[in-house]
Amino acid sequence: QASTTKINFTLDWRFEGPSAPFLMALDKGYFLQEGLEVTIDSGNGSAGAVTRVATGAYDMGFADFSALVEYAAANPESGMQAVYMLYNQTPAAVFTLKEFNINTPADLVGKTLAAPVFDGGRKAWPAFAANNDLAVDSVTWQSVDPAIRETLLARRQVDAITGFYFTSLLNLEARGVSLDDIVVMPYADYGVALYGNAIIASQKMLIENPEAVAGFNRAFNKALIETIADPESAVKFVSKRDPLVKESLELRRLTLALDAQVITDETRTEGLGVVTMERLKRSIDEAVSSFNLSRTPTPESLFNMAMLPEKSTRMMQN
Amino acid sequence: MMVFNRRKFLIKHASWMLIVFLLLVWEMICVGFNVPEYLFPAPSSVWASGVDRWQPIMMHAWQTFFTTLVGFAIAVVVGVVLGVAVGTYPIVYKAFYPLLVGFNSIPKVAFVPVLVVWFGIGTVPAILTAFLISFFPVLVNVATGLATLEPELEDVLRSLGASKLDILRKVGLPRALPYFFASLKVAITLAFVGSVISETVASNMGIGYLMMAASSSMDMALVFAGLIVIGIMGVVMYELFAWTEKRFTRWANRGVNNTAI
Amino acid sequence: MMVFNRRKFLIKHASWMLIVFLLLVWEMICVGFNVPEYLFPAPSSVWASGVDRWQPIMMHAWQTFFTTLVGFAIAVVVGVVLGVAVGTYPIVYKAFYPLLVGFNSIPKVAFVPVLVVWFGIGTVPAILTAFLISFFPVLVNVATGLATLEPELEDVLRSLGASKLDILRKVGLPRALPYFFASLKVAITLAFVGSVISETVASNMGIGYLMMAASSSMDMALVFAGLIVIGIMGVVMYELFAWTEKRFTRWANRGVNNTAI
Amino acid sequence: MVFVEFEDVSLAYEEGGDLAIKDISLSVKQNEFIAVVGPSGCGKSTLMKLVSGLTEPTSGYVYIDGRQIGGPQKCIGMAFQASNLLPWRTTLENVMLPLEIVQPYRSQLRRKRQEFEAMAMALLERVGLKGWEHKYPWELSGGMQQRASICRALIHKPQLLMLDEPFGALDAFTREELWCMLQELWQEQPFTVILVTHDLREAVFLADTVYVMSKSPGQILVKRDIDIERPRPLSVTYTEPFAAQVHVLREHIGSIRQS
Amino acid sequence: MVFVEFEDVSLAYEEGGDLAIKDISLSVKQNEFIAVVGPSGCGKSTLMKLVSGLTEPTSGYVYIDGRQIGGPQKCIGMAFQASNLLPWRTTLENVMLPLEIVQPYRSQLRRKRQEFEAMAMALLERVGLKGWEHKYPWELSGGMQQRASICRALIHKPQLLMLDEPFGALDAFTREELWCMLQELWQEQPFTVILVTHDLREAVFLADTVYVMSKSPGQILVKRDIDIERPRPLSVTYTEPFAAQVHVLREHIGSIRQS
Ligand SMILES: Nc1ncnc2c1ncn2[C@@H]1O[C@H](COP(=O)(O)OP(=O)(O)OP(=O)(O)O)[C@@H](O)[C@H]1O
Ligand SMILES: Nc1ncnc2c1ncn2[C@@H]1O[C@H](COP(=O)(O)OP(=O)(O)OP(=O)(O)O)[C@@H](O)[C@H]1O
Ligand SMILES: [Mg+2]
Ligand SMILES: [Mg+2]
Repeated sequence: QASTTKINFTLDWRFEGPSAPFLMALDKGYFLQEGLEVTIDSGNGSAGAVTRVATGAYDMGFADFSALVEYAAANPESGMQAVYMLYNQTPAAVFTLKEFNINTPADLVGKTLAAPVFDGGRKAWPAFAANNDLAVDSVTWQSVDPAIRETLLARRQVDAITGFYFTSLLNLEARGVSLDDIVVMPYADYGVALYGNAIIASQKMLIENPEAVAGFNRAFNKALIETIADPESAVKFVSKRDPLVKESLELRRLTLALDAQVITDETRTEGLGVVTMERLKRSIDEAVSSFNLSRTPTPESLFNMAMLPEKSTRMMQN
Repeated sequence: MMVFNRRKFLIKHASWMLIVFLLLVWEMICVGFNVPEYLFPAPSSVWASGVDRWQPIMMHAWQTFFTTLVGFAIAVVVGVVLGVAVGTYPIVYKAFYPLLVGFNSIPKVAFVPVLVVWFGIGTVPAILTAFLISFFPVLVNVATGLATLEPELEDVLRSLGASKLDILRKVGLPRALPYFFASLKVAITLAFVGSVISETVASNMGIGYLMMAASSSMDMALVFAGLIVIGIMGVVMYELFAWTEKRFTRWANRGVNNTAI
Repeated sequence: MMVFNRRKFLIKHASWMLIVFLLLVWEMICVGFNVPEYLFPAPSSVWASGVDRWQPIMMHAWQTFFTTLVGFAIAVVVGVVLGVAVGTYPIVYKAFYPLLVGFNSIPKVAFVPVLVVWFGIGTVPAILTAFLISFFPVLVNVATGLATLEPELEDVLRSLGASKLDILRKVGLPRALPYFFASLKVAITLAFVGSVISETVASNMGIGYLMMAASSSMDMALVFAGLIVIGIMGVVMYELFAWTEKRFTRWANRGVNNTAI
Repeated sequence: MVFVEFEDVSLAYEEGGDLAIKDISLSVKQNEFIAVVGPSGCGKSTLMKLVSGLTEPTSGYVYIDGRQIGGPQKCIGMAFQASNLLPWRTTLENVMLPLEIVQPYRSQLRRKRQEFEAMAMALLERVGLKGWEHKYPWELSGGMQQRASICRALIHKPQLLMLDEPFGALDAFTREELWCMLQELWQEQPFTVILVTHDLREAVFLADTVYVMSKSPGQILVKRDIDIERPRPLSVTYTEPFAAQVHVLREHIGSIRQS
Repeated sequence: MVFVEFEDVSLAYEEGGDLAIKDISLSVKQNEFIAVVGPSGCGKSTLMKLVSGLTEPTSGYVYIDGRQIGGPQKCIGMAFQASNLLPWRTTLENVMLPLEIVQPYRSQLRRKRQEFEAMAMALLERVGLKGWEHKYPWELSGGMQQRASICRALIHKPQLLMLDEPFGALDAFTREELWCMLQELWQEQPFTVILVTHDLREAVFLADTVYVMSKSPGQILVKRDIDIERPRPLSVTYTEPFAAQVHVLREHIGSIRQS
């Protein structure tokens, strides 16, 4: 190989099941085959990942698309773009317990919900409320660290929580709540159009070395297809990178994420990683109104279709 | 005479001038290097944001100030009592000191979830965190102050047949006062850190909450305004201690130029 | 004679016995009140988890230990230098002290993202955080130690025509040693806290990362094992200081029962 | 009526180290005024510490008022060789210190603070410190500190007064004035006094009995009764018998140095 | 050849407060040995601090070797009234302190440490502290501390030696021995000495000139030349002219007290 391009990549969170395709692509040398020398670091939330890429500390990253929207609204000239939409739907969801008799969004009125202020679900609550004819201020929010919201629900100290589907479900389970007792209202199932996490790339990268970004996507896409085909072996790359993780748990997390966020009707027909401009626009509009943003970025400025691999390579074998 | 006065003037106003100078440098760096606002906002935009959100900032600041003071007060009492025990009884020293050091090497933020589960979200965990984080410096300094007491001074009281408690009250504690005041300066800053951290983890109130909320909407200017309000509260408390210290430890600071302390 | 020896024995082993006792109480509370493991695991399960993950824990612990020591070393140097400046020059005292107190009231974790942008995630931000959080106690205590220097001792050197630097080296610093050692005990614990906190925010390594990873895989026993490893490292460092202190400040501790310090 | 009794007392500061004093036996009667003289470093201050219970003998026994000493005593006033004033207290507060500790003053302090303060002021005036009551110790000259420390030893009218070179930093005239003051106090209301001094005239003028100690390790070499009748006016110091007593003591100490 | 000169020097410790010393003018010739006597608290120690540049006069000027003093001096050895030994150094290390500060010793210290240590040991032996070199100051008796502090003042052979009641805590014999030692050193290799003392015999025995100070605020009342020829053996203290000198000084001080 003539020369390799260095890419610093930051995840949105720690090494967990859903990071399997990234780590697999790294470990199996898919990135190298594209002439990329990639380093992958764990992250500290989507907002942090966006900031890291925006400041140039990282070239590319994995972050909630809504965080990108919010960032772009405040910094129109940043030129950062999403290049591969991994989570076709937002993983945000409302969790509550059967015993509370909350079965529809309408039942949430007057209840207390716990979530960190930066939680995707909490921030997108206005969209959820609008889609379900609730007043935005019809619930009371309790601000807590991610680490304790499930504890509070498990100990019945709050009525409901919002959180990422695959994280909170597993956390609740680990706190001794059986799956049968949990009521989940995924935002996506209740009319929210928001996209989930995407691979983002800095303006510098996109202008100076678009080929590297495309190569990254190709390598990642290849790994993702393999991950969907065989999650059990994919998750091994996570435990290899971080011996601390519990493989069985991460496998469940991965399959939950794949089943709910990655494999959707849209990706089955359009292929992985892609967005539809119409829904993207709705997604952005929802984000803008939920987050109370002053500008509405155009869909084209935020998602770069040109970096996606061939559609045929992005189709899942059934 | 002229020179003398100018020096005095300098010393008196050094603090303000330095702050203004630093703010200018900060502003210049931000503007000059085009540092993006979401990373490190310039003082001007922090100021604008602070003025803009004056009311909520004050409310949150008041909450933080209150929790910090309560936690700090508990920390001072507990720190002095434990410090006296450690500095006086060898067995307590040997038994507890290593444990306390170990305990204090642990980030207190790890205990916040447990505190929240026991005491609910809000003020109590913040108070307890402020306490847990700030009692240790007081303890260490009081214990050291007592342990380094000159035996000659102790003998003065012992020769009068004074009880251990009397010795503590009449020589031990007065002698340890400079140590104590030094520790207060450290402890109050830690108490602020403790309550803010606890608020970021679980609270709907306080500067910690404000900062989390602001940073979740990427309003870094507001985050920094919060930080600066904390800093100002720290300075206010410090000035209070400095004033008290000046009154109570004049004997220990007699060597220093009057203007110094 | 028998009684005397028993007392000595007690003092010598008090530390261990207390630890064992506390562990027993903790275990009993956990078992007795049926405290759920995800909230507060019992020592037995912490131990099991620690033994189970011995290797990764050691690796991460080593990383944290290293970053902490580097940060702490920088903090000691900077703390002593600034402490000397603050304790010696009234103008520095007036100008910088309030600012430093204000700065230290701010949770250092707020700066980690900025550090990450400049230095990437990993070791450097952790070292810097450990440094930022732990230099202040050193500074305050050294400054206080110098400011409370007895003018009589200073006069001994001044009468020899010694320079300011000589006075500092020959009386100022030796006299401030007890203060300095007291501050080391506080600073090392803070340095551990600093590096762990930075690791939880931005690192793929270290006990802080381990704790975050463990808590996101809901392995609270491992989180606590991490905490305990930190505590143990804190105690080890403390023992080191205690030993050094014993050698260097015997003169100051001459009043205390030999067994004490 | 023996008040203080030493029975074969030895003391080594370090376990197994050199003895500071060795096999000292002496007894002081109630209200007796004794003086201890001896070369520098012979163990006089150590002897004082033993009487006041600040240190324990390595071997032998010390009795006060018939009871063996097991720690600091309550009936003692002591002026240390270094004046040891507490630097955070003014001179007056330093002198008042024993009243805050020792019964019965302690429990009366609240009610009678005015009265006690007047007492302390009067005492300070007597030693020539009027006007310095509210100064801190480090604002006093060496001799002034010493005088303040004497006041602190006297204020609570102790049964046993111990003075360790109390007049060393004073000029001859102030010193003689204080001799007379001490003698007056002692005669008004007798108490037991142990005085350590290097000034043989001081010892002879004030004491009933003078003990001469040997070089380190300190032992009692000579016990000499001073039979000059009381009250002794200052003029007695110029008389022949007085000079003779001083001379004898001087000879004794001189011979110690030769050996 | 005037070495130290005071020109109308006054000093108040507090701005606008009482004067500690007032309008003092005196001059000390090179290699002169002067003694200052006066009642306790009259400002003798203050005078010493002014000479050594530790405090600045409120008004007036102090010159050393023709230059006005603007801070601590480099050619001075000083024994303080309280011995002020550094508690973290052993006796030997305390005595060596000036060699670590003062040139030319300072730059030779590395090479000649052995030699300098031997020098310090020899000096300590001369004042009777052989065997105590490695003890800490708080393990010494009061008189031993004082002797160590004298050694510290002498070790670097200063041009100007200042002694503030250096022999106050010593017994008569040790004291006289040290008088002789000091006189010998001074005659071997002359230097200027300012001695503060309460012992008039000491002043007359050692000094060329004795200054008598008044009560606070201290002024120079009397300057008296002692014309006893040198070297003065100890036996001179029993001679008539010596006693006469002492007597005259005593009269002077006595009359101060009356006033
Ligand atoms: N704290 C101590 N630790 C060790 N040794 C000590 C201590 N105090 C005194 N000594 C030693 O004990 C001996 C007697 O000391 P002491 O102070 O009783 O002498 P002294 O008769 O009072 O002398 P001086 O007249 O000089 O005051 C000395 O050799 C001294 O070095
Ligand atoms: N640091 C100080 N602050 C304020 N006043 C002081 C200070 N030092 C000395 N004085 C005052 O100055 C005067 C002279 O004190 P100085 O120590 O010079 O007396 P002295 O002649 O040495 O007495 P002594 O023979 O008792 O040692 C005294 O009245 C004393 O109270
Ligand atoms: Mg003595
Ligand atoms: Mg004096």
